[in-house]
Formats: sequence, C-alpha cells, structure tokens
Amino acid sequence: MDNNFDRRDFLKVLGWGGAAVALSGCGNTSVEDGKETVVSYVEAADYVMPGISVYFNSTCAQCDAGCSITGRVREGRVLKLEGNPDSVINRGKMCGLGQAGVQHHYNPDRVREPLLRTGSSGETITWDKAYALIAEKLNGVSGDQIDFLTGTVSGHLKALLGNYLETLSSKNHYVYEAISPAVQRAANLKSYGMEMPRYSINKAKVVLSFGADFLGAWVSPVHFSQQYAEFRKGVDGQRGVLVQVESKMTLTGANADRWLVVRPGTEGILALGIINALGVAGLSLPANVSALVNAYDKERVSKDTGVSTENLVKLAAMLKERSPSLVLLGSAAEGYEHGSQNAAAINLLNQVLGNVGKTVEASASVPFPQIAPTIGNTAGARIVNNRLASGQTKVLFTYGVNPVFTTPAEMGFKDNMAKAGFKVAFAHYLDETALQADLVLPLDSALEDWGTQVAEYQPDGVQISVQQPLMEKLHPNTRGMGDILLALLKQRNPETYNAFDDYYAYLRTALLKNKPQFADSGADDDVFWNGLLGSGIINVSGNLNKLSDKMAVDINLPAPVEKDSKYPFNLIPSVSAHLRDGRHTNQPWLQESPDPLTTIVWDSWVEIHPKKAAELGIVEGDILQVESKSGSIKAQAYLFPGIHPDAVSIPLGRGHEAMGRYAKGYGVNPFHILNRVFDRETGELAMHETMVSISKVGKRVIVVKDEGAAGGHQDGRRIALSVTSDQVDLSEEV
Amino acid sequence: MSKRHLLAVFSNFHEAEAAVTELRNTSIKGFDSNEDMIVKSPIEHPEVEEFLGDKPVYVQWFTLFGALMGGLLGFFLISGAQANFYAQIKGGKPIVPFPPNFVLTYEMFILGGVYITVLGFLICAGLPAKRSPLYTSKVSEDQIAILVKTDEESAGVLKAIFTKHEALEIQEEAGK
Amino acid sequence: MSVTNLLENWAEFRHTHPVDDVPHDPYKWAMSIDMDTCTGCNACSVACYAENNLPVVGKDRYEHGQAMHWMRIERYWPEDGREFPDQGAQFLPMMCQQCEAAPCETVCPVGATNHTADGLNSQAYNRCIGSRYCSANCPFKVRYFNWYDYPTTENVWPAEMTMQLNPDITLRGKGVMEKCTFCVQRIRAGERSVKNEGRILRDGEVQTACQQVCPTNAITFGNLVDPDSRVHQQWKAQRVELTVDEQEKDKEEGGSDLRGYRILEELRPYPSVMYLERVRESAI
Amino acid sequence: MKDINEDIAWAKINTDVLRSLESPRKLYWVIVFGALAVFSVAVGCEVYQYNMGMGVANMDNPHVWGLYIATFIFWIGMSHSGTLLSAILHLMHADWRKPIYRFAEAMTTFSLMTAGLFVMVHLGRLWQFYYSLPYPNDRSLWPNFQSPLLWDAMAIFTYLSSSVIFLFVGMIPDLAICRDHLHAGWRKKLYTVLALGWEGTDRQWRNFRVTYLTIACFLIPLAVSVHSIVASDFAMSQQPGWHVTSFPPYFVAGALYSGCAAIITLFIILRYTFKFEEYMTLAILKKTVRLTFAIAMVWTYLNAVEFASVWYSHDIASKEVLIQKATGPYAIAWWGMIFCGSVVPLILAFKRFQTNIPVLLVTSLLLNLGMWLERWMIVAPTFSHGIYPWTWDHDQWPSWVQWGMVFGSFGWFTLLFMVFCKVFPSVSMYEVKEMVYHRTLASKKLEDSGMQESGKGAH
Repeated sequence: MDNNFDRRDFLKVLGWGGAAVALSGCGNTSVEDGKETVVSYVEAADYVMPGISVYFNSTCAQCDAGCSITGRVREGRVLKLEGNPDSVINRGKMCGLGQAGVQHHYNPDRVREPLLRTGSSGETITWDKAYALIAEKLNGVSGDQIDFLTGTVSGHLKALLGNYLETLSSKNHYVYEAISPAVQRAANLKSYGMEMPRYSINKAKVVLSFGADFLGAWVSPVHFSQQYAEFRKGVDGQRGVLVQVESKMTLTGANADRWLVVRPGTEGILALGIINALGVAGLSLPANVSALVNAYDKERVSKDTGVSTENLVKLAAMLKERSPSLVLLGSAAEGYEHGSQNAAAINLLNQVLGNVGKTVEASASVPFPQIAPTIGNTAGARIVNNRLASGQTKVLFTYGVNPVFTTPAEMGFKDNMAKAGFKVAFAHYLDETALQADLVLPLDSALEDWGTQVAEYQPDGVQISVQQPLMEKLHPNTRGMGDILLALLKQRNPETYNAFDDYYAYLRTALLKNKPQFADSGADDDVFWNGLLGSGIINVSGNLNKLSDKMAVDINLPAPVEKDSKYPFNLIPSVSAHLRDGRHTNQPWLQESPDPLTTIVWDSWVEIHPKKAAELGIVEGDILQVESKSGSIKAQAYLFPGIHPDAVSIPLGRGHEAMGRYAKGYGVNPFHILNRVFDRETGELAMHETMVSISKVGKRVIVVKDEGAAGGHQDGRRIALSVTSDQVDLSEEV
Repeated sequence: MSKRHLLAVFSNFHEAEAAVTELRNTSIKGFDSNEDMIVKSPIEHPEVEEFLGDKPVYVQWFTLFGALMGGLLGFFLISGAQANFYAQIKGGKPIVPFPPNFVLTYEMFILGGVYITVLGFLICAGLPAKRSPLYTSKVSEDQIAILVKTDEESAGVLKAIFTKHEALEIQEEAGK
Repeated sequence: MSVTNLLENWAEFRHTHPVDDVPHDPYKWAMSIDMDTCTGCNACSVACYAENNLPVVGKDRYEHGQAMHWMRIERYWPEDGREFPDQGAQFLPMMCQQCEAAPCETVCPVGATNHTADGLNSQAYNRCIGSRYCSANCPFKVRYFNWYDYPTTENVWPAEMTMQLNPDITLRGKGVMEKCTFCVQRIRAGERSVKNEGRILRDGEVQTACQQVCPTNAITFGNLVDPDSRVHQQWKAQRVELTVDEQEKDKEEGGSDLRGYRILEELRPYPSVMYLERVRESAI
Repeated sequence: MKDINEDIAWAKINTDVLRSLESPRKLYWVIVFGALAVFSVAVGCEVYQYNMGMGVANMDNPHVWGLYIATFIFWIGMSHSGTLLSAILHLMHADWRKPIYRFAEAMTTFSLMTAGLFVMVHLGRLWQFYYSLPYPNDRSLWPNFQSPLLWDAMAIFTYLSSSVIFLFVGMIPDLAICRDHLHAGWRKKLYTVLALGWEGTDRQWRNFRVTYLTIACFLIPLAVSVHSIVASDFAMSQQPGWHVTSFPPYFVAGALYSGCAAIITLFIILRYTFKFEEYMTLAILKKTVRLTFAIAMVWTYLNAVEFASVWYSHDIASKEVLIQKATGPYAIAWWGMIFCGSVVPLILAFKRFQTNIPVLLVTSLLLNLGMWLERWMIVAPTFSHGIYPWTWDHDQWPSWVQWGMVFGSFGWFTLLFMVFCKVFPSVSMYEVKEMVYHRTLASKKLEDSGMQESGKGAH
C-alpha cells in the first residue's frame, strides 16, 4: 500500500462525504442529483469509516489564547471540538466559547459568495472579478493611502500580510482589539521589562486581583482556570486565597474568598494604601516607595476607595504572612484616564511583595519575529478613524474586526468609512462593518482553513499552534484568508509567489524550511509534516526575556472624582467570557448560555445595586434609559448585589444591527454610548470613564433568565453549601 | 296434554295477593303453584317474595367467585408481568412491589365482582329473555298481573278464582 | 411462563435495590463535583449542548421556562442580608443526579425511565408518552420536556447546523421527556470496546462531555465500585455512602470536617452525585 | 312538607317522565347547540396543541402540569355524587334519593368520560397513549404498575365500567316501561333491545334486588378508592404540598362536595327544563342541600387539618408552599377557594335559603367554582414554589389553549348529559312508584296507629 498519503487527497474524500451529507440534508432526494458527490462506502477511502469518529488536531480561533483543539469528525463532518491534552496552554480543556466554534463553522448566516456593492444594493460576483477589482482600485493609489485594519494576527498569515503590505509599499497595518489589556502591557513593560510576563497563579498563596477576570475573559482564561484549580488545591497543602478588588463583580470576583467593592477608579489608591499598610505591618519598604505611599494611610484610603480599614489591615497582614502572592490587574483598573497610573501602582505592589521572579516570571519571546503575534489595541481603530476622517485613507481593508460596532458612536467610524473610496471587508458574516464595505470577500471558517497561530500569552516556552481543516469547505465559494492574500500577492509579485499553488503549499514550504529548529533530527519531510499535523503543535523553547524589577515611583494618582449631578453613575461595560466584543454573538449556544452571574440569556441588561434601585424605585425588568454625554440606550434593569452603588453595568457584545438571525436585534450595544476619553499615557480608550444617568421609561418586561423567582436564594435548604477554611480538613482529600 | 296460559291483571295489590294465596292453597290439576305461576309487578314488592314462598337467589355466589378470581387474576397478572419486564428496577423498589400491586389487586377484585355479579344476574334472572306468551303493558304502569300455565280443562277453575278476586282483566292464550 | 418465572425466582424479585443487593457489578457510574474549584464558567453546559444535541430554544421559549439545558449552572447569593456579596457568589452545576432510588422511575406510567444495571437512570425516548409525572416528582427538577417539535422548528437547527448533530444520539421530537444521561452513548461505546479485550473500563477511559471540557477539573466521573477510580477514592475520603439517607459522619458529634455531601439526601433518592462544599478563607 | 305527593297516580308518573323523552322544547335545542359550540372550542384547542406540541399550553419545565390535571381531578370528583346518592343512600334506605339518583348516576358516568379526555389531552404524545395499557406483546413490555397514574387508569376504568353497568341495570325496568309505552319507531326498537325482555316477573325482581344491592356495595369502596388513588398521584410523590397523609380522605370529601353541588345545579336545571316539579320536589332539594352543607363542613374541617398539620410540621418546604398559596401570585385563587368552599356554603345553613331556587343555583355554581379552584391550588403552587428554589417560577400562567380546553369540557359534559336526558328517562319511574307506594303504606300505618291511639285517648 502506498504510504505516501496526501492529506489533501484525504480531505477531498472527506469533502465528498461532507458534501453528500450536506446535499441529502438540503432535500436532494433523487439519486441522480449530485451523484458525482456520492461517496461509496463499499470502496471508502482509508479515512472514512462509516460510524466511526476520527479525531484531528487543530487550533481554536474563537479568541487569541491559542488553545489547541481536537475535532471529532465523522462521515466527513466535524461534530464537536475537544481540547488537545498535549497543549501547554489548555491541556485538553476548553471553554464554552471554544466549544461553540462549530457553530461559527456551520452558521447559516455565513457569507457564501463575494459581494459587490453597487449603490445601495449588492450583487454576487466571481472571485476573479473581485481580484481584478482590487487590482483596479489599487491602481494609482499610493501606499500610504492604503490601510489595513485587522484584529490580532500571528503566524504565517501575519507574514504573508506583511509581504502584501510591502508590495503595496504601505506601512499602514493597524491592529485593533476593542477589548485588550493594552494599558497593562505598557505598564508591564516599565515594571517587568516585558509586556506579558508569565503569571503563576498556581504558585501563589494569595492572589490579589484588581479586576482581572482571569477565569472569564482575561488573556488566557482556560489556562488560568487550570492554574486556579491547582491554586485552590494549594501550595504545600495550604489552599490559595483569592481576593478580588473591583467595582462590578466579574466571574473571577464571584469565586473570590473576599470580594472587595471599590469606588470606580480608585484601584491605584487602594494598591498604594496596601503598600502603606504593609509598611505599617512591618514589611521593609524601599525609601522611595515609602515616600510615595506615605500619604496613603488607611483612613484616607478607606475614605477614598470605600474599602474598610479593617479589611485593608487584614489584607495587608495576609499578604505579608503568606508569600509568595500574586497581584493581577485587569480592565477594571486600566479603563480610566489615569489607567496607566493605576496599573503602575498595582505593579508596584507586586514588586514590593517580592513576587517578581516568583509568581511573575519571564516569558519567552517567539524566535521568529515575522510570525510573532501583533497584538491589537484600541488605538488602532482611533488612528484609522482619524485617517478616514481626514481623507488620508483611500482604500481600506478590514479583517477580523468590526469597528462600526465596537467603537464609540461619537467617533463616527461608520460615517468616516464612507469617505474612503474603496472598502474591502474580509468577513465571515455581514456584520456592521462589512455592510459598509464596497466589496465583501467571504472567508473560510477556522475549521476549514489552514494556518498557524502564536498566542501572546505563552505559559511554557513558545507554542506554535497549527490550524488545519477539519472538513472540506461547506460553501464552495469561500476562501481562506491566506489563499486570498496569496492571490493578491500574485497580482503584485507573480515571480515569487507563483511557486505556491495555494496557502497550504506556502505554509508547508515555510514550516519545512524551519524544520531544523522544530524537529530534533533531520527527519524526512513527509514524516515531519505528518507528525506536525498529527500533533497540531510545534513547541520551541524561544528566547527567555529578561525580567526587570525596577520599582517606578513616579505615580501620580488623581483624587477620586466628585459625582456629577447630571451623570451620577459610572458606566461599567462588562466583558462576558462568551460574547467578548460581540464577534461571537451569532452563535446560538452562546446566546442561550446564561451569563454566569445574572443568568440572563438572549438580551442585554443594566446591573444596578438593589439598594440604589430601591432608592430610585427601580425593580427588576424596568426598562431603563441609560444616557451618557454621547448617547443613550434602553435596556432592562437587573438588581445585582455585586456592584458599587454608584455604578451601573451593561454587558458588551449584544445589540447587533446585523450579523444574522441569532445576533440581530437582541439587546443593546454599550460601545456606542462610551465617551471619547483616553488613557493619558497610552491613548487607549478609557472604557470605564463614561458617566451616565439612568431613568425609567415606564415600561417593564419579564427578564429572560435561568434564575427562578427565588432570585438565587436557597431559602434555608441545604443545596449549595459553603464552609470556612478553618472548619474543614482538606488534607485527606483525593 | 296441552297447556294454556292465562293472565289475570289486578289493580289492587291485596286482591292479587289473595288470588295468589288461594291459588297456592288450592290443588288444581295440571297446575303447580311453584312452577306454573309468575307474578308480574311494576315495582319491586318485598311482599311478593313472601307470599310466593321461599325462592332462593344465587347471584351472591357469582359475586364471590368473580371477586376472588378478579383479585387473584389481578395480582398474578401484574406480578407476572413485572417479573418478565426486561428492565425492571425502578426507584430502588423490589421488582414485585406489594403496595402498588395490592392497590391494583383491589381494583381488580371489585371489577371482577361487579362484572360477574351482573353476569350472574343475567343468568339467574334469565335475561335477556324471550317475551312470555301473555303480557300487558299495564304491568309496567300500575297494575299487577298473575301469569299461570295450566291444563286446558283447569283453566276455568283458575279463571273463577281470578274473577273472585276482582281481576280487572283476564287474558287467555289463543286456543290451539 | 410468567407466573412460573415469578414463583421460581420469588426471592430475587423481592429484593430491595440497591440496599439488599450488590447489583453494581462491574460498574456503578457516579460523579463528584468540587464546588471549590468550579468557577461557574458554563463550559460544561455548552459542551452538553454540543454532545447531546440539545436544542437552542430561543428567547421567547426561554422566557416561558422551556429551556433544555440538561446541565444548568445555578448561582446563589449569601442570604444573611449583607449589602455586598463579599464572599462572592456560589455556583452549583445541577444535572440529573442519577438517583439510585429515583423518585421519577416509580411514577412513570409506561416504564420509560428505569434503572440500568450500571446504576444509570435511563430514559427511553420512544417509550415516553409525555405524562410528565417524572418531572413532577423530581426533587431536583432536572428533567426537561420537549414542549415543541424542536427538530422541525425554525432556527433551531437550520440548514447546515444539522451537520453538527451527534449521530450517536437521537433527536427528540415533541412530547418527550429528556435529561442528563451521564453521556450514556460514550459509556456504552466504551463498555463495548473493552468487552472485546475481556476487561472492564479503567478510570478515565470514559469521560462525560462536561467533565472532559471542565477547565478546572471540578467534575470527576467514573466507576464507583472500582477502587482505583478517582471518584471511588473521593467518595471514600469524604465518607459518603451511596445507600443511606444520612451519612455516618454527619451523625457524629460536632459534625464532620469533610466537605462531601449530597443534595436533598434526606429525601432518600440516593443520588449518585457527590458535591464538595465550597471553601471560603476564614482569615480574611 | 312532603318529599313527594303520595296521591300521585302511577300512570301519571309514566306519562310525566316519558314526556321528557319526546318532542324537545326549543330551550333543549338551545342548550344542545350551545354545548356543541362550547365543546368545539376544546376540539379546536386540542387540534392546535396536537400539531404544535404541548408548549402552546404554556407550561414550563418545572411547571409541567397545569389546568388539565386540575380539571381532571375536578371531573373525577364530580362523579362521586352519583355513587353517593345511588349507592350509599340506597344502602341506608333513604328513599328520597329515588327521584334524583338516575341523573346523578348519569352525571357520574359523563363526568368520568370528561375526566378521561383530560388525561388524553394532557399527554405529550397522545398518539402513543396505548403504551399505558397492559396489553400482551412480544417484547414483554408492560406499563409500570408502580405508577399511581396506572392505578388511576385502572381505578377509573373500573369505576366507569361499573358505573355504566350500575346505571344500566338500574334502568332495565324503566326501559321496559319505555318499550311498552312509546310509539313505534327507532326508539321503541332500541328500548326493546335494551330492556332485555324485562317483564317485571317475580324471578326478575328477586335477582334484581340482590344484584342492585351487591353492586351498590361494591361501588362505595370503589368510589372511595378512585379518589384516594387520584389523591395518591399527589400524596405518593415527594413534593411539598402534595406529600400529605390526609390527602385521600380530603380528596374524597372534596369529591362528594363538588358532586353534591353539581347535583343541586342539575336538579334545578332539570326540574325547570323538563317540568319535573312533582318529582324533584323542594323537599328533596332541601335534603340534598342539607347533605351538601354537612359535606361542606367536613371538607372545611379536612382543609383545616391539612393546613394545621403542615403548619405544625417541620417540613419547611411544605409550609412555604402553604404560605405561598395564601400570599403569592395564586392568592386570589386560593382565597377564592376558601371563600367559595367554606364561607358560601354557610348560606345553606339557613332554612329559608334551603328551598330558594335562585339562591341555590348561584350558591351551587359558586361551590363548584370553589372546588375547581381547590384542585388548581393543589396542582399549581407545588410546581411554582417546589422543593428546589432555583426552579421557582411565579410567572407561569395557563395559556388560552388550556383555558379553552377547560371551558370546552363543560360543553362536552352538557352535550352528553342532554342527549342522555332525551334518550333515557332521567327520573327513575319504577322507583318513584316504589317510593309513593311505601310512603302511602307508611302513612296508612301511621293513620291506623294514630286512630287507635286517639281512640284510646277517647276512652
């Protein structure tokens, strides 16, 4: 038997199977219909075993954490995604968002043909025509008039994209992520010498988190969840203690031993207050730090932040006693005009506690800079928006972003987009941004496409994750992003790129070129390649970054702002682990998966503290108008005890006006009422700086949620039990 | 010897009773007061049973049989079915649990009792019956009737007794 | 003949299960869930949708309480009137507890729900007539009824979405009761495959979808009668017995410092799921 | 006041009752077509629900039972009055039952048939209902005999068939009357067949008496068992508010209560529609009313017992369900039940209202409303506020499909009842004759002894 099997032939076979199933599902009942796509099970290919599932490794593309997945494939259809146990990132586990990847793939609202806008209507065109059109439109446009706005990119796609930009002589690649810990990266670079060090929650005895939702949506949640499980089991038998400081309870806050509600924006003050208290408790502080925190005595800090002095002292005592600890910071601390200062203060606390090098460790950098991830931030969209507004951009390409949905309405991205002569959207769905484009090019789903991914957060060395198709294309006229870029490159530079039939060939060639760095011996190309696809993972050691531990004391925190009588509430746009910035809202499992804290499904809500609600006469289900300086939205009220009484919170991700049947028309979009306020140092959008007023509009609805009329009370029954650590003996546990 | 039927209709219960008593006490050839006399009445007269003399009723035996068989059948059918049901364990109870089976046995006991009693009634009362040779719809209104069967020659004697007791009407079977 | 069978095996038919018997040979599937590591992230619930062909019912039907989440995450708040939940919320993954003495089984008029020899509470969809008595009698309310014909309902599985459906399990039409099965399709496949090798399943060879996905390994599933299984060791360490309505350790003076317990144990359903209490630090 | 005029001619009894079988009045047709229209609402609802799924009834996942089960119990309860009047009072020789027991028995039969419909429409897969029947099959599949629902099915089947038999056996002499006195036509043929050749012979009467008595003896424990089994549907479960020891007697009392109330209603309607004033006399009505009052008080007492035993128990969940009933979203219905079931019947204690037909009509309807509410309040609150707080659900409200079905069932019942009244004598002619006969004898005896006594006195 010929052992030199070809993965692509195999996929063709698989594809027939998939197509056959698809056709029979579409009502082709006649035997003659589509007989060319029928797979003979009498003479089935080696890989199709009717009734037997086969498993292929790939990489999850639902977020940028780079979890490795194993797809269960049967009769040519991918059925379910499971975690790949060999990955150091997710170690065989997954999150709900990752599970829903199949619904991204099978989504009935995917774009299936290239679409060209003519006036107010659109038409489907062929790919040849689309490529020709791009070539035509790029003709005579100078490089600096061409902008690429993409989400986080890494791997060979990034390399290819860089090459394309080079042939266009454009440097305008802007990477945009609406929800991104960019302020923190800048602060980390100052404090630790690298943007994203490795955090070892599992080695810490105490984790103090300033709004870092590491169990929900922060950086690499599946990885941190596993660390968290180990942390709870304890180091040296001592169960880890989690203290969460934030103004609105996140999923992580809900799992904390002590959840401290803090006045919005005063996280930095609290961090300095803890340093002060540590000093008082006897921890020796460097003189400059001591001078910095001198003014932050417990009474003042308590007054400013709302955290009681008792808690402050207890917390400091525990941090001092139990070492190592770990201090994390998340979006709740970053999202202010003084976000960088908050971040610096919090990092300083980590340094004072001596955690750097123990629980904050050096990360490895990717040895191939051309495939290292380029991380997005909100500045990307801001710059493109300005360029569009001033007419500097003539041709705009968007990929993996939806700025019309995720930027504040005040920025006017939608209107500014119209000023560009030609907009091309590489898209899976007709989302809000694609609707504004002149040309929409349909992409393969992540389960149909080739690629490599390198995650920003690398827990151990560097893991390059390989993405391979789990089944043949569902729709014949979608293309992989790599294939499109290759086709576009061939337009500009045929000599170099005609050598590659397609992106697959490019990828294989590129990876084989680096074989010596990946494989321990000079293995045969095919053996190496098949091994690579089999594991789905390439582990390289990478270069360990140098961890610095320079205590920066030039921290200048503003006093807490007084309440504005017109807009008395802080608006906290909350990030849910499933919906993130709204790019997955059209996956019905995620829409119907209850928000963990409120259990609400399919809709948006305004969280308000019950005490405040009672003051204002608000009950659950009242439709509230939430108004900021830059706009207003209406959503149902939900009385939520885990929020500061002076804050209200609306989750991000819903409120789509497009994107298909499962997303359109459900909920509201708080991105649109965010004020245009930016972090002073980094220029990142200060997401938590929007002040709002709320008013009842006189309508009441039934809140659609899983929680029953008891409202999360057990009513004296022994259902979900809790015990304090001194009453329980964990030593004998298995 | 040929027999013929006579039907005497009385409006007064006491007259009928007197007639019956006389018939019972009179010896008439070819006429046995136990066998050949039927009293038809519009209502159930307990007195009729008295003056007609002891006539046994056997319906109760049917009842006893029916009820016992119903109960036994119920219990064994149900327990037998349970013992043969291939996936049997339910709720941590034995496969043949007594309390529910007793409830059902009880119902079957009653069901058997009622059904067989009615069957017994039909058998004992001879229903459904052919219509007797002489009948008057007055019986189902307000009058009481005595149907007798006798020899041709004794008919006159009977008629005389009926007339004596002020029978409203005497029907005779058409001669053969 | 039924009556002969009845009389011959009388003693066997009068055994009380599982108290009198040692019926769990070689398997008794059970679970334990550590609520100290469960974060309430809902990954298990989504995995259950993916594995078990659960319909997404949509907003209107969710509003009418007709959701089909076999695995639901309940979120509880402290009830002592404190202003802020400063010890967080408490999450409880709740699914069919696969009771050994299941209240649902006795009441089904057609015997659609039974107990299997390996200790599962099974549900025969095509036997179910939809009297819903089982749900009425379930203390945990973890049975879900098909109020509509979801396979033919618009936007439940439109077009290509049907290709995702797990062919190992049926789609349930209207009028049928369903519930968590402990991923019985995986168990059966596993049992069959090792039967050829003449052995029984080892710990970890069969995982439920929720267990497999759980990012914090809060869910342990396995064979309770296998001394090498983690679930067996956990139950043993926590001194939780399957067939009692009150654990010995709870009868001891001063209570127990072990955190294993079963929900509504006092109703005597003998649940097969042990929960481990959430722990909260006392020093802060 | 006499229960019946003793001088009434037997022939007149025949003509009066038989008149009700012929040439219907316009009012009759109005009622029949009205009932048909009402019933068609239920048919429409069922067709819709059958096609769409049970969801259109707006039940939800903890709250899986609704008005269907509540109304099922209501109709089962209604059926008990027939047995009470014909069997219990028969054994107790209360002869005033005689003019009214026939329609009460018919009511038993038809309300059981109505209740059966609710079992059917309640099923999620109606087309597979036969799975619940114990029929032999190759696969040794049997229904689950442990399920109280199966006991229910068995008890109701027994009860329905026994009631039909009892009704029929008791009617044979009357069918003979009909056969003898009606004009030729299809009816005459029908009665000829059904009368089985009854001629009122001494042998027939003798066996008839024993049979009737025996079945009556069976029917009493049967009726008690039927409603205590219905109570077991709830009491055998573990749910708070259902798991109550006193449920079986409570259900039986409730059943007799609602049945008696329904008898009063139908008594008044029949008396008016068929001009039965001479047979359905006010004196009998008065006795029925007093009986109803007594049962109302028994029911009230059992209600109080139930509340008290829940209140003083340590079963927190049950206690909360009770509090929830009185204060939650069902409070109106619950207090309505208390008012209609325990307060309204106090009217019946007043002599002047015991024969006041308008007052009694309204009262009896209110009593039945109260009893219907009682059944709903047994079923629903346990679901909406059960043992497991997470699934509490206080928003569930039956949809129009459920209400339509409940409404339509009254049409179905009325239809059956009206057809029965036209085809079969709704007053037992032979027993009224017996009643008149025995009363005459009794008063004659009284007169005789009275004369003797007065004679003695004259001495």
